[in-house]
Amino acid sequence: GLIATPLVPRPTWARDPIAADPIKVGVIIPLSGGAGRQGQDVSHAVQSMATLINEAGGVLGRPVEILVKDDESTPAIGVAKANELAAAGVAVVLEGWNSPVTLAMQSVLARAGILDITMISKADAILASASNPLAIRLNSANAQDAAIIAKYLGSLSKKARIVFVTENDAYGNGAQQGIEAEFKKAGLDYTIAQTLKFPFAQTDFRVEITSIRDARPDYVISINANEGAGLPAFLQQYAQANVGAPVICTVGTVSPSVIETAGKAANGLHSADIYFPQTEPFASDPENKRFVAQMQKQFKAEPDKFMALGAASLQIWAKAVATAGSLDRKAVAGAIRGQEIPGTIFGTVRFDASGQMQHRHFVFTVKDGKIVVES
Amino acid sequence: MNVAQQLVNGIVIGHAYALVAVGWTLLLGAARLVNFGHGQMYMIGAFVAWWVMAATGLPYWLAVVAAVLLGAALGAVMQRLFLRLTLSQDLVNLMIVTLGFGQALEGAAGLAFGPKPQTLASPFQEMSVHLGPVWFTVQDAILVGATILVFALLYLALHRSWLGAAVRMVAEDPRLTALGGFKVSRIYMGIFAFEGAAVAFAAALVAPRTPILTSMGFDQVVMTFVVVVLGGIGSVLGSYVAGLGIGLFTALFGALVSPAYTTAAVFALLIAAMVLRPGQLAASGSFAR
Amino acid sequence: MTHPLARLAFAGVLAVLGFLLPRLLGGSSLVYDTLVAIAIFSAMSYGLDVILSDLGEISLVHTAFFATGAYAAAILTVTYGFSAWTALAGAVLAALALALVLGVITLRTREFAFSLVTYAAAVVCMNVASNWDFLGGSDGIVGIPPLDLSIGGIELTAGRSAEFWPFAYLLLLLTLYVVHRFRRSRLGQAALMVHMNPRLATMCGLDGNRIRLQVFLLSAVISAAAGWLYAFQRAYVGTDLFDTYFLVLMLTGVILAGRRILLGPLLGTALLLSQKSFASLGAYGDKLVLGVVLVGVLCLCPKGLASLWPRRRAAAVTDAPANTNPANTNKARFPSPVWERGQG
Amino acid sequence: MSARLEIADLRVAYGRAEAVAVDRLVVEPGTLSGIIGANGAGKSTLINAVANWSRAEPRVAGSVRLDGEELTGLSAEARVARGVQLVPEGRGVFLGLSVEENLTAVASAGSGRRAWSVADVYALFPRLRERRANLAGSLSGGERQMLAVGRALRMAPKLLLLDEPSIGLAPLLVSTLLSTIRDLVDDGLTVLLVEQNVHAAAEVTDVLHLIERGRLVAGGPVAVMRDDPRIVEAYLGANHG
Amino acid sequence: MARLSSRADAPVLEVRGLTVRFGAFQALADVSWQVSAGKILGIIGPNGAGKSTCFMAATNMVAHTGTLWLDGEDASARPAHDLPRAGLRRTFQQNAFFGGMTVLENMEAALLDARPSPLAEAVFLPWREARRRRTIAERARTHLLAYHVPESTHGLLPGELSYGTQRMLSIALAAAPGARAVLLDEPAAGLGGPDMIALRSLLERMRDSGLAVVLIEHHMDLVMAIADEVVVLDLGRMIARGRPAEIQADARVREAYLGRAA
Ligand SMILES: Nc1ncnc2c1ncn2[C@@H]1O[C@H](COP(=O)(O)OP(=O)(O)OP(=O)(O)O)[C@@H](O)[C@H]1O
Ligand SMILES: Nc1ncnc2c1ncn2[C@@H]1O[C@H](COP(=O)(O)OP(=O)(O)OP(=O)(O)O)[C@@H](O)[C@H]1O
Ligand SMILES: [Mg+2]
Ligand SMILES: [Mg+2]
Repeated sequence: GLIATPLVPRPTWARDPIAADPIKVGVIIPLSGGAGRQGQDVSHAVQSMATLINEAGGVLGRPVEILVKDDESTPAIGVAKANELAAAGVAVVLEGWNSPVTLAMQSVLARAGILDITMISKADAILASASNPLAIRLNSANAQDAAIIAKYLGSLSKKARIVFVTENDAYGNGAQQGIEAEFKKAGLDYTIAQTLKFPFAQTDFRVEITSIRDARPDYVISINANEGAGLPAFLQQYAQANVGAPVICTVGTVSPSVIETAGKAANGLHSADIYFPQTEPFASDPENKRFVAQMQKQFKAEPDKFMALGAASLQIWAKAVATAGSLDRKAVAGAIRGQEIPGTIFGTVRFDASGQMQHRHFVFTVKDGKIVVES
Repeated sequence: MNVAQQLVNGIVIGHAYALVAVGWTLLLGAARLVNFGHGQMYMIGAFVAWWVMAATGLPYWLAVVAAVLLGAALGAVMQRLFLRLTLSQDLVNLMIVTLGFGQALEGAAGLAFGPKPQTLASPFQEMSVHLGPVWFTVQDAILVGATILVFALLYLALHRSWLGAAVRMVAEDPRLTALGGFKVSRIYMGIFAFEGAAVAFAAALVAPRTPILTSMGFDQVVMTFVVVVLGGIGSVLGSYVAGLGIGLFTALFGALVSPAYTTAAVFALLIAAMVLRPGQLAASGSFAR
Repeated sequence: MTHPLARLAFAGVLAVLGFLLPRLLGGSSLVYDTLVAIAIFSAMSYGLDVILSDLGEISLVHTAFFATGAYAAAILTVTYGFSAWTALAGAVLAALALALVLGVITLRTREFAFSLVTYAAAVVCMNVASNWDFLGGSDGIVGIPPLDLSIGGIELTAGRSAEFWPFAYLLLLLTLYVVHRFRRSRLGQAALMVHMNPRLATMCGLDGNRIRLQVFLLSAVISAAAGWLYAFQRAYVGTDLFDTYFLVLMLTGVILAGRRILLGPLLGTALLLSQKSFASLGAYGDKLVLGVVLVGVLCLCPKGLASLWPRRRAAAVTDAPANTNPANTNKARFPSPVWERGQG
Repeated sequence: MSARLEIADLRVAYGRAEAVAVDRLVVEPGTLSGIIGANGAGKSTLINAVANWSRAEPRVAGSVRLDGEELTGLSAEARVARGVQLVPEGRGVFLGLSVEENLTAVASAGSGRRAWSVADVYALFPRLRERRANLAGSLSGGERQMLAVGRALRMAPKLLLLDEPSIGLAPLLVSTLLSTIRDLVDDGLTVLLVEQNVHAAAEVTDVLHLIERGRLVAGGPVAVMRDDPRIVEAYLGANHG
Repeated sequence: MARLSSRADAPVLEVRGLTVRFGAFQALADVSWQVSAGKILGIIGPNGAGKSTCFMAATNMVAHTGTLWLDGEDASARPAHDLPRAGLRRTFQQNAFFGGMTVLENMEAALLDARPSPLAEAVFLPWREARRRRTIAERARTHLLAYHVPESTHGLLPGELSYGTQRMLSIALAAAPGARAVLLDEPAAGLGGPDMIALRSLLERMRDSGLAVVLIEHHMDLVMAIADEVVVLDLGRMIARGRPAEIQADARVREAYLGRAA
């Protein structure tokens, strides 16, 4: 009996393809769980950008329709959602908050012949994977990030005791290695007083903070991408323990939501990032201004870096389609990888041959709960 | 290494583990129920306290009371739902039903509170005490005091009154207990409500330290699991000692080796303990002994 | 339908219909994707089913066997360039080795102590996987090639879901067959005996520990085979394979329809995954529904949904040993005295 | 004055199978009534139904009155509080509690009834005093049986239901136990006793009921029943062999 | 009545110097007995005398000292699960079954000489497995009927049986074909009237079919009627041993155990 039971209704997408006039764009990102809040923000940003694109006449004369799916930060679900979107006939999938989810979806999308643009996930393997020879990623890579941290520290002092507080996974360990390599390259004579590794999900850092106090560092480098809980918790507990040494957070980990959750404990930290809506060169950029205004209008929100990456990925894809003159995966990827694309909310952007977008980093500090860009 | 400070850390962490575990310990000992929904109940406790403060502006301590009351109510709901399975001691199904209960709680909390991280703001979390080389927050001190109090009260209740024997009787044979003139469902009701109230109380005291998320359930209480088992299943005193021990282990292992592997080390320790004395751990409730 | 040949014919027809199912459902790629996932994940669940239904224990370490199969496939094909067949052999051997070690350690305990210690084992396994570079660390292993099982001149390859279907379906059928035969074999009978009354089983000449270990090994192999195919289907393995997601899926699949029903886990898994694919209410809604369904099913009909069907026969296996029998209840409740554990 | 126990139209079924159908059974205060019958006749089912207690989940219909008060609908513990005390077949003690704890851990008896003290129980079964600190789980079969009866007496029953209390007891103890029960009855306790050992039962009971396939087929003063051919042939005869 | 066990027919089962301690408590001290094929040995004694413990020790299910001889071979070191294969089977004082299996399945499970196919055969030679299964079911059925477990109960779970039928079932399980020595722990407990008669004839049949039977019982009529030899335990020690008539006449036994009932 079971197999004969028609559990599955006739799917709606099996309708006549002629009716599908809009171009479907898939977005896969966590909408629930620890990263759910940021994921929702990103999906809003993509939608704002779709509105802007459609108002300007769409892509190849057709409107863009956004289909958002929740990967629940779980690769297996991400894969299922990628399959759903493939079946729905999307032209491109914009995805990725967690690297494992991106890595799992890549091959499925590639086999289905669908262009796959990674918005945020950072793992190096994403661009190196044989599963997806046409990989494209917008968020900055660890290597790019390391240089700016080293440069910034170098500008502060040439000799210092450093403590690393590093999440113990591929991202964290890779980032620390990168930073240490940059120190060497820049000839900085730093003592790594201690490296404290912790599991990603950790939220109680009193043991680490005690060790930090003991080590009497001049600077503490935090490599903690757990924006939802871990990083704000660390900042709060660190502030409370009165350790004193300034905290430098790795690039892109301090989103406005972290500052909001950490409250006044975030004051005084240093970090760097690639996008600030109200700072030059973005503040006066007409594309960015349109985007910020649209976000304000549609979602009453000020975009952060993640949202900008989400919106930009749609925008860049749209421009590449226009350049390529078709939706063909290879052609569109060819119009992005190794190319320069002007007129995005990041200004004119350049992709290297591996599909990685190049960024300019800005160092900032937090004062009174506000981001103050330093350089 | 600042030994004194790490010991203080260990003591605080350990008491948090013990307090989070106490309800589960009793539940496991008395109803032989492994509550996989414990983490989600912790999460609900924290969120209820937060919501009371955020929505009504009541002070922290009233929010704690509210969380405890709701926790007890949640426990009571569990008892109603699980009564039949508990009476027939269908242990496999019981374990899985708690898993489902936890999922339902997490789903409901997600729908109600959304994915945004929140902060349960206790005024005592802001107050620090610096004593020579060591420091801790007033919240920490309250946590330790409250834990000792809860354990002492439970210990007395189980050892100095008929409750202890009643709990061991339902643990062994709920049906036969009825012939001793006890209303079994009421004893269960007390145990489940205690579990709910205790974990909510623990959440309200422990959660101010970190941001809270509706998805945090299992991560936050994973160590509790070890405490409950290592303490000797169902043993109140045992779980206090185990909690404290694991807390100290966490602090010292974190300071001397690496916090990254603390969880794995503790679980490996657990496996070793179970392999070395499986009979002990499988033992039925050792209340009053 | 008592004649064995008639039953065989019925099973055959069912098998053929099952194979044609995706086409009957429209043959779209989403249907194929969902059905492939159902086939693989229910094969995985059967590994746990054997432990849960026949041995009466809840193993929480079964994700590790699933992961072992997948990791073995990934490492052997990506790192060492072996064929998929070799990878299958490797997956089975690796799972056997792991199950042997874990079994010797964990099977000394029973009931919830067993569940707790297997959970601990799963945590340790996951930690090892995410910290060991050989296993790809926390990023996992990418670039698993498409499945290629060609023998000699016969080309057997699969990349996309529709191509995977025959393989996944065959794996499922094989699993079903093995589980079915297992339940009729000496080992299957012994497993039930050891589960229901260890002391009496000893007096029927069974070495409880050995039987439990053998069943554990069998179940590990089943889950590992599913993991092996999953690795090729997803082309990526990572530490998420140890996640509670798979664990909950397995447990729910097994429990939902009822224990010791051959098609139970398949039905349960199919129900769950179809809901997720075709009637999802969002992550939170799905969790709520799953939880409510689990609680509802187990509290209202503890023997699973299938118990709502007219009863097949008296021997529906419950876990609680028939409680009218005091001797049996003792066994379920008490620290086993020395003599219950035997002396070997 | 009403009877201590009055059963009317009692029907008990497991699933679809009816195990007991008793139209009327009366137990007068201060008497010792015995129920005898073959294996599977429904003796246990019947007296369990009086206490509304079972390990299985039988369906029970009909009326059970204690001193004229209708008990139908009351839970087992409510009946215990009113003085109906059952010592179930097989096992009536908590193996995980010590002997002494088994005796002390009972809810306080209803008002107006004299409960046995622990010392009274020890006086009745000296063997238990010797093993007072042991877990009941380590007792021999017979010792457990003594403990179960002692435990029941601690609850000050008005009506004591004993399901084969002599199972597993040594002959000496069987006669001790039965004569003790007789003494208790002479002191005013009312007892309904299920007993396979018809020989022994006939020595102490006032009234005997014979149950066959769930129905009471004969009943009356023990002197009369002793000569009932159905009983002589099937029960008393056997023990002479 | 049969002869006393003579030196001529070698004992099937023999225990020498069984001693068991539970912590400081000596439950059994230096107990020896033996039983030959076609004989019934009765073990009697007050409650807590150590009779059941004696069975536990004789089946290597509890730590003990002393030796166990099966068919003249030293079996003391063999693990408990090895003994049934050598023909030593037992029942438990409290009924023990495979609670979730039907009565028939219980019996099938207890058949040691006819067991289901090994896994490999079940997988690769399913038809042979099916044939075997039919044979096993048939044998189980016949065996149950021979032990007074009526056909109507074969499809029930053991928990659904009345106590008396449960006892018969547990005897049937222990006396499955292949058994040479059967240890019965109070088989008559809870039996009465016609069932007692049935049990007695059953025991006699077991004896006549060549089984060596060891019987723990409190029903003196039964023991005295059918035992060839009786061992009396008290406080863990063997206080008497002999033919039923001798035992009944023994003053110490009367005092310790039989009381006026004798
Ligand atoms: N849990 C149960 N489920 C189904 N049937 C049952 C159950 N318990 C008892 N029965 C049936 O009810 C009938 C009466 O059983 P009961 O135990 O009352 O007999 P009894 O007279 O006490 O016998 P015994 O002297 O052997 O204890 C029997 O036919 C038995 O098979
Ligand atoms: N596991 C144990 N730990 C401690 N004492 C035990 C244990 N098992 C049995 N005993 C004690 O050993 C003694 C002998 O027990 P055993 O069960 O052999 O008695 P028995 O002769 O079979 O009595 P009965 O006729 O009442 O069944 C008893 O006093 C009992 O309390
Ligand atoms: Mg009965
Ligand atoms: Mg005994």
